[in-house]
Amino acid sequence: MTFVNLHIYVLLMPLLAALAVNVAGRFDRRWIAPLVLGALGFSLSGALLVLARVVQHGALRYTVGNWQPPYGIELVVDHFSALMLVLITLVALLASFAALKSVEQELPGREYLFFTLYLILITGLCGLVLTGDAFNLYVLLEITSITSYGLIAMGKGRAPLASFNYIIMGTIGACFYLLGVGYLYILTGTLNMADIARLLPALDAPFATATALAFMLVGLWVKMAFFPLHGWLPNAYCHAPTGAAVLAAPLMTKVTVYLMVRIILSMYGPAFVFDASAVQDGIVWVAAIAILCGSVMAFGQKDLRRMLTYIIVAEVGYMVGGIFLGTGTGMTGAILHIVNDALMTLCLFLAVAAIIYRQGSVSLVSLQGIYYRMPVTMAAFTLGAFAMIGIPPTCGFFSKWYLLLGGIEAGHWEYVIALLTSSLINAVLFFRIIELAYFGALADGAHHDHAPGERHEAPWWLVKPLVITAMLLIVVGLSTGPLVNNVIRLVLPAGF
Amino acid sequence: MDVFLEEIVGKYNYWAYVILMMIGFYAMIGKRNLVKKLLGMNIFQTAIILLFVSTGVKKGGHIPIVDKYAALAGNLDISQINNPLPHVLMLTAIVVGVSVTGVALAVLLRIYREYGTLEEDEILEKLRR
Amino acid sequence: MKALALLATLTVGALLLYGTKDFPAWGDPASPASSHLSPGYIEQAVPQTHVPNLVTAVLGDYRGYDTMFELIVIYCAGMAVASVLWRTRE
Amino acid sequence: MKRLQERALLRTPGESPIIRTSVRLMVPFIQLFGLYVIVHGHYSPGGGFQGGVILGASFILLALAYDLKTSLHHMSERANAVLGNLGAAIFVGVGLLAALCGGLLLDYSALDRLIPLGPIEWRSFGIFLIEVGVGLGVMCMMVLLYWTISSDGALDEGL
Repeated sequence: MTFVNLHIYVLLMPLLAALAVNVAGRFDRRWIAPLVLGALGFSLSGALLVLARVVQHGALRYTVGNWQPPYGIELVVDHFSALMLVLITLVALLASFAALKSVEQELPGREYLFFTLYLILITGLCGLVLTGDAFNLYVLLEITSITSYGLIAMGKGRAPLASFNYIIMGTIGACFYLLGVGYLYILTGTLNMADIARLLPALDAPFATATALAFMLVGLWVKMAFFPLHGWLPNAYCHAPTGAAVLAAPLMTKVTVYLMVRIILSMYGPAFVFDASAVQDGIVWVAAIAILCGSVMAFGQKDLRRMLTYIIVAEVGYMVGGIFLGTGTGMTGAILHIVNDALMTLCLFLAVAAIIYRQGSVSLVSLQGIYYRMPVTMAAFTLGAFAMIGIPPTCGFFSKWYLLLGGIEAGHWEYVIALLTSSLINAVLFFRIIELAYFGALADGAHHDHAPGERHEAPWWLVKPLVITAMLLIVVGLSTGPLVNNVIRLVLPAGF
Repeated sequence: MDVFLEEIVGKYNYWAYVILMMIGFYAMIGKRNLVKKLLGMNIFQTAIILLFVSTGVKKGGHIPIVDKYAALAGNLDISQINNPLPHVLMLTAIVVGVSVTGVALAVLLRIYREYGTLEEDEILEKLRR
Repeated sequence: MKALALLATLTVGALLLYGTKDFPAWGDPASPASSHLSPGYIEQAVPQTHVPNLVTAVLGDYRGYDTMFELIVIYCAGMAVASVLWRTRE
Repeated sequence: MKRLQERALLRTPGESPIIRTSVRLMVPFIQLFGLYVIVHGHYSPGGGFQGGVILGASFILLALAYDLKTSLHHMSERANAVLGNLGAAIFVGVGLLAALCGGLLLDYSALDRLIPLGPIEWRSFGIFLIEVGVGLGVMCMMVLLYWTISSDGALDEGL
């Protein structure tokens, strides 16, 4: 097996497994679990090898079909995409344990369809982080969108309506992105990102390049649910089947943020994007408002899962703001936060999945005294909550620290204040839940017949990945130094 | 004024597509009927497809299917053959459009099964109750 | 709501038209789109792939990676429609 | 009067001997044309997507003129699943095979090491192979989309 094609195998293994699941799982659902776990396990180990090779030997440019890059499609395996590849496969593997169990409960008889879409979604996400071609990016964006439309619409009750809203908003986003690519194609005649980056500085077309950038960014903002365009996200992730939410919530928005960084760094170059300081300041302001609004709206929710979706909106504000600070520290913080936030969100959503598996609801009322029923789940949930608030030594602290430093360095105090306020609101939010979960049963006498001491954990399929994720939060937090020095620093262009 | 008119005449294709796009975009965000939203989405996508295909046109050019032996001998008149790349890209975009429309129709059927209507206001009314 | 939608539509349209200011005229054979990659495809596709239909050559070979995911897109659509609509049959 | 209305409502739109006979006559030719469009994509406008849609249309036409059962009789749900997956698997498989043979992904000329046809001929033939895969996949998915949406997911009645 040659190592040149390793990332291709990482990318295509879930796809092949999806086809196999669709055929084999249709006749016997016992095939599904080994196929899903085997493919994702292979992909994770392959992705780790890819990352190790990139750290050792530097970035790799791969030409599909052995054509010269501007003619053929180019894949870029650099530090950032290798890191994202590991992140995606890791999150997907951990989430798939929970998905396998909860789908069995929620969607009996349709598991093979669910996992076909699930695995193709993972392929799409992996493809997105690898691609170096602007149009290919659009196709993959649509793959991830269509699979998630399907996954979300499989839920009960309001899910189809939420999914339809997502379809309309997602298509607007994708079409705006495609329009931006079209404008760039008319101007430069090429679709390869590196080629566009080479041709853009020499181009005498300031209006059209700016328009193209604006449309691409707005398109991606719709997809990542950046504040004024976030309307579709809470409903979609809240009504989706639990198994789908566990995968989509940690990954979709973060991969879209990755794409934005990719466009800024390797297509336009920071010099062009951060040139108009008024626009840049405006975006940081919007990000600050996004953080505050997300947190405040999370405060008003009565359902844990819905609350978490608003926290995702706030987290997107963190990352977009960090990127548009335009400083090296801010960008480092934002990239680190992509990794950390994916893990934190995964941890919280896995806990939600475990609770839903046992009691079918995560409304705040139903969480009373849950510490006594599901101690391990709630311990992991507490750790995830600490990371979300930003308490050291969990990983959430470190990326917030970088973002704060970046904000102070760039003199964007509104961003710094928003960050601190949001951390405070998060603290109140999560301590309210922890208090309810721990002391709720003692205060409420009516529940005594349903003895609070009776332990009733979710099956290990749900609990073990959760515990591993909670451990990872601390491990990643403690290894922030090597991660930043060996991987993230090398993502940023020289002199940034 | 003359400059403006010249601008329109020289690039009338872009103006036409932008107007089509605006129609589609307005239907997507302004209409309250879900099927109309879906139709607006199709108009929007078609406008983008037209925009792309128009970039491949050369005045006086013909379709990008060439004579194999002339091409092998290297005597092709490049200015007479349209650019094949936008056609390829738009084939992909058309397929994507069909797929999204299919999924959206399926989701609409589910919504209809659930609420018995496709008017957004009526659905929201039912949800509130 | 309608006014807001109209405003957004007009903004988008104005921005798009503003961007066309820098574009080459329609059908210009010297435009970047017709002069950067397209001559390469037109000249090289037949000697390199022996396919006289250039669209097929570019679709199947030069941009085969796109086409692969295009097929996956429509495959996903079929599966998504089935998963959304099929009633559970035990 | 009421009886007439009821009868009109009960009748499916295609229930007319003219339509049924002409559809029965046309379907084989439509399918042949679909195959031609797939296979002749190298030399004329056409290819996997277009041909696949035409092939799918022939089954949809059957469902329109008769009913869904007739269409399902000509292509069963199981055959649809197998062929659709096979189409996707052909494309991905050819691409991966090229990678496993020592080339890069979708580098059909690397398949020359399996069967020596010459690298350029292999590129032409590789395009043909993937077009067949695309045709199969698109045909099945179009039919599946029509079946599912027209019958609201029940796959038994409908138009």
